[in-house]
Amino acid sequence: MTAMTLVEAVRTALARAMAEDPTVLVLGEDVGKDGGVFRATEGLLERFGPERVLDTPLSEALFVGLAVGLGAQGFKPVVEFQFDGFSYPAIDQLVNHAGRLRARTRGRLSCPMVVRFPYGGGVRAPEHHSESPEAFFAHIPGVRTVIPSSPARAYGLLLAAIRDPDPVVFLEPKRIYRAVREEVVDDGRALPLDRCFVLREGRDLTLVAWGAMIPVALQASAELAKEGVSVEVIDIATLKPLDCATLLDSVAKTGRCVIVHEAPPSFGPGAEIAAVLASEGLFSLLAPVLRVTAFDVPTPLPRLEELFLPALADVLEACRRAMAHR
Amino acid sequence: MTAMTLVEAVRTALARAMAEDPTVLVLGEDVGKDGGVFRATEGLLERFGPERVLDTPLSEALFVGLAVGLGAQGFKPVVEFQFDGFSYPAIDQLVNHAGRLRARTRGRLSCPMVVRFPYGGGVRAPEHHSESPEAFFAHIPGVRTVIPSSPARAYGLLLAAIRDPDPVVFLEPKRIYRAVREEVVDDGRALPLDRCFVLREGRDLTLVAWGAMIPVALQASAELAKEGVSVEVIDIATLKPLDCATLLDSVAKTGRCVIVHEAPPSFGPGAEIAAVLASEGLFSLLAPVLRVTAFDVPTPLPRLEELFLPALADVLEACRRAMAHR
Amino acid sequence: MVEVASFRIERIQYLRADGTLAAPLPPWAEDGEELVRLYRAMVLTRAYDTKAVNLQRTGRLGTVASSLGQEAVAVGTAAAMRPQDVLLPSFREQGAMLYRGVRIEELLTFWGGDERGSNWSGPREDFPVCIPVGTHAPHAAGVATAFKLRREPRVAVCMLGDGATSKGDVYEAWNLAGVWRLPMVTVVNNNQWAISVPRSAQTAAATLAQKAIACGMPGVQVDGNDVIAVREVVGRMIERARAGEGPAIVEAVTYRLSDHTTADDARRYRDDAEVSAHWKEEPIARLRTFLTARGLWDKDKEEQLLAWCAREVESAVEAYLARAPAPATDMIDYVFAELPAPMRAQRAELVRRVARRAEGAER
Amino acid sequence: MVEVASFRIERIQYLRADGTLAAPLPPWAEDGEELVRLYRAMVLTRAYDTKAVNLQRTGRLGTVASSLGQEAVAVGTAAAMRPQDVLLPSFREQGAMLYRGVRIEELLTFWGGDERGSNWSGPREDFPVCIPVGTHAPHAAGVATAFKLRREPRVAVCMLGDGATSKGDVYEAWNLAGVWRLPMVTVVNNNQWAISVPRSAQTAAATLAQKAIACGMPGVQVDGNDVIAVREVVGRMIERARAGEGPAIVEAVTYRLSDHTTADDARRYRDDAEVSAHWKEEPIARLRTFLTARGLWDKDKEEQLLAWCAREVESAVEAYLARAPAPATDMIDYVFAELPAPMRAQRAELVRRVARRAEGAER
Ligand SMILES: Cc1ncc(C[n+]2csc(CCOP(=O)(O)OP(=O)(O)O)c2C)c(N)n1
Ligand SMILES: Cc1ncc(C[n+]2csc(CCOP(=O)(O)OP(=O)(O)O)c2C)c(N)n1
Ligand SMILES: [Mg+2]
Ligand SMILES: [Mg+2]
Repeated sequence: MTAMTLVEAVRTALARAMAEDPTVLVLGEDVGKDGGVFRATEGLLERFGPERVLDTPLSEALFVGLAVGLGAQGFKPVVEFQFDGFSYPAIDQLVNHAGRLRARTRGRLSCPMVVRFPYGGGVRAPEHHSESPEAFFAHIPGVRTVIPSSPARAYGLLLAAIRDPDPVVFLEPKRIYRAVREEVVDDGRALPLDRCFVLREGRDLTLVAWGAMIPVALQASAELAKEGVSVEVIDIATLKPLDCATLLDSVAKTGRCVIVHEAPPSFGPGAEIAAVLASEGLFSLLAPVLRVTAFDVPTPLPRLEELFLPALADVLEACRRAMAHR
Repeated sequence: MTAMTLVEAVRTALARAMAEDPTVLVLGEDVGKDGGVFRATEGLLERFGPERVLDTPLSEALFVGLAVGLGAQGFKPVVEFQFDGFSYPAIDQLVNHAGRLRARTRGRLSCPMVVRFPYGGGVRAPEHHSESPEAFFAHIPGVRTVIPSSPARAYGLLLAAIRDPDPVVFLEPKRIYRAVREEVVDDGRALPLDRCFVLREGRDLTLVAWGAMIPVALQASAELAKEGVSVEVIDIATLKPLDCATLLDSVAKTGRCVIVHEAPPSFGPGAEIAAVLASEGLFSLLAPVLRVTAFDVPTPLPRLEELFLPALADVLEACRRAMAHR
Repeated sequence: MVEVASFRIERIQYLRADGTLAAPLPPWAEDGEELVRLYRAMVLTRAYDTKAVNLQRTGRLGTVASSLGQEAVAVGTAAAMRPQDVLLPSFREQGAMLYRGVRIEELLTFWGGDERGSNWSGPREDFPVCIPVGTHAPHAAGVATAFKLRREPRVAVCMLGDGATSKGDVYEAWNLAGVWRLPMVTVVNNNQWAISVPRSAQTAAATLAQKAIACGMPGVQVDGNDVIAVREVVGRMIERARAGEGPAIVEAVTYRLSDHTTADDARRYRDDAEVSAHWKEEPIARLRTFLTARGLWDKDKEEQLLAWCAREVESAVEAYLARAPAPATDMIDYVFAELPAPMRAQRAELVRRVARRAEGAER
Repeated sequence: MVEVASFRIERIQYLRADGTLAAPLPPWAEDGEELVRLYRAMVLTRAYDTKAVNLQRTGRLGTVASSLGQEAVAVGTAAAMRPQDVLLPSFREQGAMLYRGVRIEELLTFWGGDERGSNWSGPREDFPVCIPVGTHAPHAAGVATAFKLRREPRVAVCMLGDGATSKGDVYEAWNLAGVWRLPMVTVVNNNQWAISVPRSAQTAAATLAQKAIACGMPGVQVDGNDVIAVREVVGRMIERARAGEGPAIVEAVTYRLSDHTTADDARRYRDDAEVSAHWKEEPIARLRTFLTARGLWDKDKEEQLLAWCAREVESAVEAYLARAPAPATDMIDYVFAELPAPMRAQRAELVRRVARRAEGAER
């Protein structure tokens, strides 16, 4: 049992997966000697050698396709895209190949893989280094989208993603890569995919978030507790396929839901959650389903970024607005 | 005034735009002599010459970037992607450049362009030729997503898209390219962007659709009228930015909403519409907001495609289910 | 000013268009049976293509891309491969797929719009047809990386067209193959057209083979209507790759005698005269002339072969047409190894949709 | 076997690392003032870079990418351009941007995290810094297409790194430039590293210049630490393109003496010894030696120049730091030419968010 940051937990899970399964490979830009720009793969080259940890040329359009070939041949490639803003070339291969190789060949071939990358804002990084593109990935059939929000969940979910026989996109909230340390037991125990986690139970309002918005959500729930509002905090964890049952159960109890995410709102990830409530949870709803998000504009450079991203004050405001409906 | 098919209306709008504005260019694969695989650009090469109608090499990752350069230099490129399934490489440049050149330079440079392509299923085409990727495009900041559903709207909206000073993704429902003829006046009158069209007024239920699902929605409304149900049919037309006001007004009146689209449901285009209702229209809702869509799986080959796509029976079923809530 | 690098591109031909020899045959081609095998495979491919186009025209098959006139590229390539190699074909390489053991019935099933066609009994590790142009080049790089990492003497063979050489992902795959010295051979089936775009509008490069120079690997041009040259040169490059000497590109120069697909009308953009001229170079007649001159072939054999091909194709068509449709739920059940719990509701909805439509149809 | 094409790649150098001449100077370089101008520009670039790194270290600037040791590539390229040409820089070409008239204050504003920095007063048609590697090559092709269609004697100059040459979109843009004969010159700033990935792991191609062969255009290698060679060869290619003779690639071989960016620690992956060795080849000392030998430069001039650079940079820093922040609503107001009606609500929410946060801060 060691106190780890989220990025250390990622690294620990990678090492564990590589140690237990010789078919697991790590690929990407600067994942070798450099250990990845965030050091998520630090030490892996030394430990597993250059045939398990492969620095690629600078060719993002290639990565997922390369993984399709490797996956079809029985490897489990874990591909790192360096930043969110450089992940878009992945979409073509994910939609057209990774997500359908199994279906297309009726099971003859498949391509397990994990596509991981740091995402999200709040680190005052240059352009294209602070994006939240999860909605693009979550709309792709045949592909899972998973986002951890704590060291322990990073460890458990990444292990699960690597062991899963199908493609998983794994987004790591870079803003909290090193924000906190948490005890993580490196026992090889995976967490379940396709399930949301209820981090805190509550009666009055369901606060839904993921990634770096989870600490904000937890803080909000603590604040609201002082006002006598009992908030249930749900970490989505697996965005797609979405665990609607947990969400609906929660809202059936609370009657109110506020969704927090860093991505722009329109056709964004929160829309699906709201849509599920509007169809299957409508009659539990006492208050409008509110989304606290960024805006439908390109992520601004750091000077204005803080106002682009949702923060505690905005979450509190939305929760109070929801609570105004009795 | 001529009776035109939708694809003829597209062609007529292209010709009109090219005639009235010498900076309008048409680019893409096989748009020249061949006139485009659907003949949307037929005759343009002969009329406007090879400096206005340019056959490109087979390089989709290039197209939008090429248009960014042309747009920044004062041209208005209209780029054709041959099919929906080959449009994904556009996303990188749309997100990272086209949608932000103006914002990034605070107005110094901009890049008007139209990215058009045939989309959707129902024509028994080979793999990758029957996809509905509109949600990917609609999530991109700084970019409009527009979808016509009739010859007249194709004409008016495409003209508007070309005249618009910012990037527009224009998806053309190939299934109804030649389904009907409609009188279209080639008078250069554009239709407004950023506005939904109420095609049919109704009191009991709002049926929302776009593209090739509009004829299905209209048919459903006719069927339901026979059952005494008064259906308001809304053609979304501009998916992003979404005209929430028209939607909310309608649902304020009807209290019920069914959304029909060909794309997979999860994190799909219908989610945003449902989400808007769940937040701003909640207290008008008498019934769950239902989505009638494809499934979260890759578009199957033609033999199973019909069951993948929503059809009249499914729309009717959903509408009746919504009407069961009084 | 110092010269720091220099390169040359060669073109290889054995069999001239008139069926005479341009160069001494490679040793393997002295075996008459081997040549006859290539010939038969090309003729079968043409018979299949002809039938497929026909089935499409009569509404019993979806859009198909004929390989008329290009049979030597597909057959020569497949013949150069070993069974343990992996083929990654584009949508026009049925000749190679058939040669490697995919059955005609399976091809028809796929092009008839049924995924079961790609779950073939033959070369289980071969990739399915790739329809988005060139997107399978990265897969080939991945397969080749797997071989290299496992130290298996196997080669990934990627087939793509002249148009595909303009694609960035193809270039990225080639560049990786070069720098990782992957056992990956790409056969560029240069049929001179990408739908309506002629080779000359695709790139200013004098040859497509020279694209290899950008990626630090050998590039060779062969007469793609000469099945002996294709088999020989592709084979040489495959064995070189197998020996750990890295990837290569073979540009096979041929000509698309057919429309692009059954959805295309090539007369819109190219002259009949051009097509007729190229009929004089097509690979089957050329090899037949040669075989006949060598005493390896005659009219009788030709008739027997054509009859055999017709039977093969016909019985495959029958089997294809007779096959019961797949259950609709297959579209969901094969997406993931196991149905994710959140998708159960969708599966149930699909089952209801099937029932609903059936009901609707009854009424 | 016939040879169907052959190619050679040359490398050009005028000024050796020790400041002596390797070849007779091109005519323009006989003009001492011109050489001094290049020298001054390189020194100013280095002064700017040094300051920028410093500002970052002290928390007054965001991540920046120094061009230490690569100044000749940027300055030589910009000097070879005409004002009406359009520069499309990567994130490490501040030397070229400054030379073309972007102000230091504007650069700082951008790297300080404020979009107003890219709305510069100087070369209004030049593109902003491109951070996603190589994605501006397609833009350059677009700009060049615009020039060609309007028959303007202008050239689009794209600058990118060795790592960028592995990108498919770069290749696609080059291939298009080749076949459309676009007035587009790409300067590959080969500083031998892409973060931690050395040039040798980027591609098996012996030179990066030879990537041009794949696209049917000339490729030349120059000593990128020799500003005379860069200015001369890039200039030749630009004028060639201007004259309608099509695109070219110039590979400028230099070395990244600094960390990749201020967020990087290069000692993790490369030897100090390698870096020290390359310090002997850096472009500024080399030209200074040459100028001094020619009697064009001396200690006094050097001191004056350094003092001037310091003042330029300092006053720019002051202006940068003093600038009032932009209103938050700028993030919405500049996205579209006109705010779309459906976005008014979001703008209002942003205004409320600003107020809410201010409130929160007060409490
Ligand atoms: C990525 C992509 N873009 C466009 C298409 C549409 N399309 C199908 S085949 C083709 C031309 C392909 O030309 P080439 O690579 O020469 O192969 P050929 O058809 O000649 O065998 C095009 C543009 C596609 N299938 N994939
Ligand atoms: C598309 C993309 N992928 C990854 C990155 C992260 N990144 C920034 S610079 C860089 C290396 C670039 O190397 P090179 O092209 O040689 O330019 P240099 O930094 O050496 O000037 C990488 C991988 C990026 N900016 N863009
Ligand atoms: Mg071709
Ligand atoms: Mg570099």
